[in-house]
Amino acid sequence: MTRIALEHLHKTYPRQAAPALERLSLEVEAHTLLALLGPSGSGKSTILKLIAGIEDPDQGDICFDGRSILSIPAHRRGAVLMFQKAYLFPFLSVADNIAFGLRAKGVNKATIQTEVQRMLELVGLPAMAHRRPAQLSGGEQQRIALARALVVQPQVLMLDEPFSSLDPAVRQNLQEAVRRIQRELGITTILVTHDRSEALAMADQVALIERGRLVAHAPPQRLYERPPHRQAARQMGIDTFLTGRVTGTTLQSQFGPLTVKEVPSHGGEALYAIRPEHLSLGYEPCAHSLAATVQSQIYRGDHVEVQVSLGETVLRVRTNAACWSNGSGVFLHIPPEHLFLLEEARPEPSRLV
Amino acid sequence: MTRIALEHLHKTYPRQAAPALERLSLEVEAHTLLALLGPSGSGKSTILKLIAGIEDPDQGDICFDGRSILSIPAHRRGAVLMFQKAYLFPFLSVADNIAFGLRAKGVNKATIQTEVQRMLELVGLPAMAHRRPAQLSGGEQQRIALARALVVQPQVLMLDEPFSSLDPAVRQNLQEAVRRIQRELGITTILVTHDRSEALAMADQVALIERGRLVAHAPPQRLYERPPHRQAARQMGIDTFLTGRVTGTTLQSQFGPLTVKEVPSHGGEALYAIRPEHLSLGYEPCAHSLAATVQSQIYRGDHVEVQVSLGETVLRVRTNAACWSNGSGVFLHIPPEHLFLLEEARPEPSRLV
Amino acid sequence: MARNAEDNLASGGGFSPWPAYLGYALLYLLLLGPVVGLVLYAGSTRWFFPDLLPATWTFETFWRQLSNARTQQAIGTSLLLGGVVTLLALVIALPAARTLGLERFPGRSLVLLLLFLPTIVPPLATGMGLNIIFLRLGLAGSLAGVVLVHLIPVLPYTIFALIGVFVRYDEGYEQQARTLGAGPLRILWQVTLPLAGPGIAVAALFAFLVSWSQYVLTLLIGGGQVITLPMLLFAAVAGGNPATIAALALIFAGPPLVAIALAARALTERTTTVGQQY
Amino acid sequence: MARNAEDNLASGGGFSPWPAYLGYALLYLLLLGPVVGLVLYAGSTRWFFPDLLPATWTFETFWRQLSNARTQQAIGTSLLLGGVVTLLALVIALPAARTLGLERFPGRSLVLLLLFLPTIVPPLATGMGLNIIFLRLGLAGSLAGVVLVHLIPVLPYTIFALIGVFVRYDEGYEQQARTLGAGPLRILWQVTLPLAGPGIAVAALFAFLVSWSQYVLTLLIGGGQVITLPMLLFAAVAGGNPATIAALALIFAGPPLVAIALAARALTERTTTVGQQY
Repeated sequence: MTRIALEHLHKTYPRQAAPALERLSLEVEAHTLLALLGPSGSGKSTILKLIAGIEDPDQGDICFDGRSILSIPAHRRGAVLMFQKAYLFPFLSVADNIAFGLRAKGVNKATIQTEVQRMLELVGLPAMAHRRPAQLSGGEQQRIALARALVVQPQVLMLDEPFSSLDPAVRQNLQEAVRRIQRELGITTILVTHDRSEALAMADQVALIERGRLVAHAPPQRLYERPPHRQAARQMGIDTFLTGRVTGTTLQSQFGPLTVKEVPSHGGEALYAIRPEHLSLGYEPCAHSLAATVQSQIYRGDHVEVQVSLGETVLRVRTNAACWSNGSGVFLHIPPEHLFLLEEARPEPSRLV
Repeated sequence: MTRIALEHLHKTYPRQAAPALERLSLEVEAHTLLALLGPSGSGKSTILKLIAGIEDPDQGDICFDGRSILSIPAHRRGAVLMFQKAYLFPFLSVADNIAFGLRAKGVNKATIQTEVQRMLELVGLPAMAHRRPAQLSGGEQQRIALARALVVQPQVLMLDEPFSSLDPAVRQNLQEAVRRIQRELGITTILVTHDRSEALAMADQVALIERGRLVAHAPPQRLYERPPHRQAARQMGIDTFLTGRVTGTTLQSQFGPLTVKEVPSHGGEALYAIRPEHLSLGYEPCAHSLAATVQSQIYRGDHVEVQVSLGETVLRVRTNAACWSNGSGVFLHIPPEHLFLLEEARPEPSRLV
Repeated sequence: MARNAEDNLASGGGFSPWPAYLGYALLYLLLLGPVVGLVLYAGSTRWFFPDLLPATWTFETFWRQLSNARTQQAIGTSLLLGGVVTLLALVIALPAARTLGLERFPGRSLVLLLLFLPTIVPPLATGMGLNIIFLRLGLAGSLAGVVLVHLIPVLPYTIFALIGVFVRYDEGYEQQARTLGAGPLRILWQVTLPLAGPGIAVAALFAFLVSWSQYVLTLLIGGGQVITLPMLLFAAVAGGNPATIAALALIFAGPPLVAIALAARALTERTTTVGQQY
Repeated sequence: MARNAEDNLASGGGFSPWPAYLGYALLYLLLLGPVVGLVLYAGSTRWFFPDLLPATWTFETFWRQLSNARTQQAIGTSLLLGGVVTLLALVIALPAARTLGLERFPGRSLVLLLLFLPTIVPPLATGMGLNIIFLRLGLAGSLAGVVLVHLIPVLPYTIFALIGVFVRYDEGYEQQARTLGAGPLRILWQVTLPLAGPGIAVAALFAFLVSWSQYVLTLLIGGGQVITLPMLLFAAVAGGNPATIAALALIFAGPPLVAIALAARALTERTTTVGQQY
């Protein structure tokens, strides 16, 4: 349907020192789902508000299929925003809530009725038409809000943490429903979330946002397996970084010499990272191991997270069993094939003049 | 410090049909951390309110170290409850907030000052004494609330989902802080949560609560690896259940014959379960496999969740790679050594007369 | 037992509501007792001490008053006045209350308090001054002039009642309606007004009640040309016939009771939980 | 450009606040204009048409009024009356408002509306009836009687202001204080009252203002024994000396202004965000 392009968007809220968005450019391909992932306050929601027209950017442009939409008022953009709160109108029945957008468009009554019923079936609540919003559970309310958003056949669907207030089981259920419906209808969709697993599970593309800037933008699997730089790696749950000069295939890391497979193309300091599930612990040293001390162990069901210290640094290792005693000396195995190179920390983009 | 015993607690709120708690009995050993895990509305918070004295039970008794506390007013029980909301008094400074409980006890000024500073250091915010609560972040507010609860040296500490409104990174950080401090001080602690991974990571014992009743009570690892019955297994993330008669080591399951290792002691229907990470998929059949169809795949970073259908039933399988095409026929391998026996669904406890 | 008393205290944060209820009940008795007396008086033809109730009953005085052309005209004027004042007050108060309720700006509390200044300047002083100005503007003695002067005591209470709604108002509903394709007018009629419904009902009730029982300002600005029910009542009080006073008081109490009933209905039939503080 | 206009409309949910501000400013002008006139009048010894301001100035009339023993006594009575009524109103209103604000029970809206019944029963009717009762109780002509009768118009507004606080009040703070070891009285003084502070300030302001400007009920129940400032003012108006009227009006306006300033300070110095709707 619609390809979205954000061009150098800049936005500072009144009475705020730091800009909410800083010259942010980003594209969303038609029919795909983009997840905006980042900590709270990073500017993710501002992006949605600018696209929806609830806020106006200070600078920059927003284009749908190459045409700027900034001069179109919010209610004619065909960009529907669904919030964390369902915002069902409490004085309307479920059916009238869903019909709200169609009535605004002036669709005739018969069409409205069939469309509303079709949407109720799509979101799996066919018998709820005459209920009041207050009679629904949180998950049902979000489903009705989704139906209300979809029934107007929006060009662009935006979801602002729509699942974060729900119980884990309900949340997963609704994530799957949204993903299925989005694929079926092919609506270009942007999902804002601070939950990494939600972003990975639902998105075709993930954009990492930090302090109003785009940090990385890639398909979920690529981003998770090969985050391009330290910031992205941290957001993907990595906290083991190794730096040093590489001679041949030996990295002179801060903890000692280690064998690597990937070799940097240039000389100088290189930055490596490794995922916690690729580290392992043993009582015997091996070819690629460092001496460490077990600090604590956290049982997490399908794995045990062991925190080990190397000098001052504490690292997390994901293991299968909690068979280590706290304070004991162990060897941390760092398999060379899982150590991957990161770009050097990018220079900060210069502030907007 | 204090051993807690809940004895046949029964509580129905006014204007509510269903009881919030139904003859619930539970013990918490001194110095340990018990997690109450269950969906929202299951009665977890009611248990804390009864212990704290904010609500009174309709029937039953609560004992600290064998002595009933029901006749002691809330503010003299030495049982401090920390809520999801920090409830820092907005008109007091951080130091005065922490000192609140000590002032109520009539502790002298000099002691208060040193104790407050010690607590600020314990929760890792030594320089915040003169701030106002509104100037703190959500995570900092929860830390101060924790300091305020700990400074009175409570017999019992109760935490009612204190992390659920925080960002994932802050949440993990605070979970670790609470666990460390609880172990250091040895305070008997009850943690209410609806997050399985939080309960497993933090607790010495986990109690599953559903609809006001105790469903299971065991150490985290035992509960996760060998949930005793279907309800508990579901709460531990299992959705693959197999039922049928066992002849020799062959289970005549609803999907076909399967080999099992554990054999029920009695004849009749047996109920088996298997964790999603113990199932696997292949294009070729093997000794312990069933024909299935791939429905969808969800990328979750460290694993891929594949949904496969066997007839009408949809099962989740945890695999390492998303190399299956939707709709294709595959074989679901069910290793006999991971199929474990569940107790038959327990008969419902009879309603209170 | 000691503990239960302590508990009850604490669950009310240190208050027990019963003394308050008793106090209020007493006040009501003091207040309504005389009114009941008046009603009985209005309906009695013979009522001698020490009978508890009048010996014979009649509604004659009441019906005579009600069929009196002068009374009917005063009722009409009072109703028209109350209706117009209520409508105007809502139109002025809604945007002001919205701004004061939703936005936090420096000096906001001061603005809120200054809203109440009109209620404290003695109406006689105001009224006299206004009378001169209104005479020049040709508003004195006209219904329009009386409407304007009624707005002075009415507006503060109207705005105050509506601020209560907008302080808890969530603009998200309007933003949601906008992205669903609703234009500004549709949002006003189909989102904002329904959401603010209960608060508007209370504000309208206030406006009507304050205007309905206004006497001094009506007299000063109306200059004897605009005759409302309270003026007839005052005249009757000066006349001193208790049966007439009672009959007029009864008529006077009717429309406020209807207004209260209507507002109560508007409050209870709404299933909205948004901005519902009343 | 059309779009910007539309946007402004929509961001205000269809309202633009400016007409309201203009309307309010006009009202203020109408209201304060005469007051300013009176002040000028009070201070002038010679003021002839067409001079814009008086030719010579004096505060003699004002000082004379203020040093008058009768005026001083009236000021004292009015202040005492206002203070006692305010205190009593708060003590009665706090528990009632807490219950009405925190709890949802059937018929709650009706109770809220009935609270306002006292404001609509014509004060003359009430006053006369009360007068008879109070005479029997020995309260007529006493300050105690006047205090009681002032509570009738004062309480509804006080309760209403406080309900606004308790509707948004979170009992969790009190529960938290309890589990931290605070007893009921400590909770009342160190949690509930500080949290409700801004609302209490506004409610106290209302109570004082309504009591301060009460005339009819004071006259009826006080029976000429309790002389308040509004009564002197009415007498002066009847007397017709503009300079005296103006001087008394100025004195009359002083304490309310101080009360407003105090309330504004109480509102702005609090850093609490709980239950803060004013």
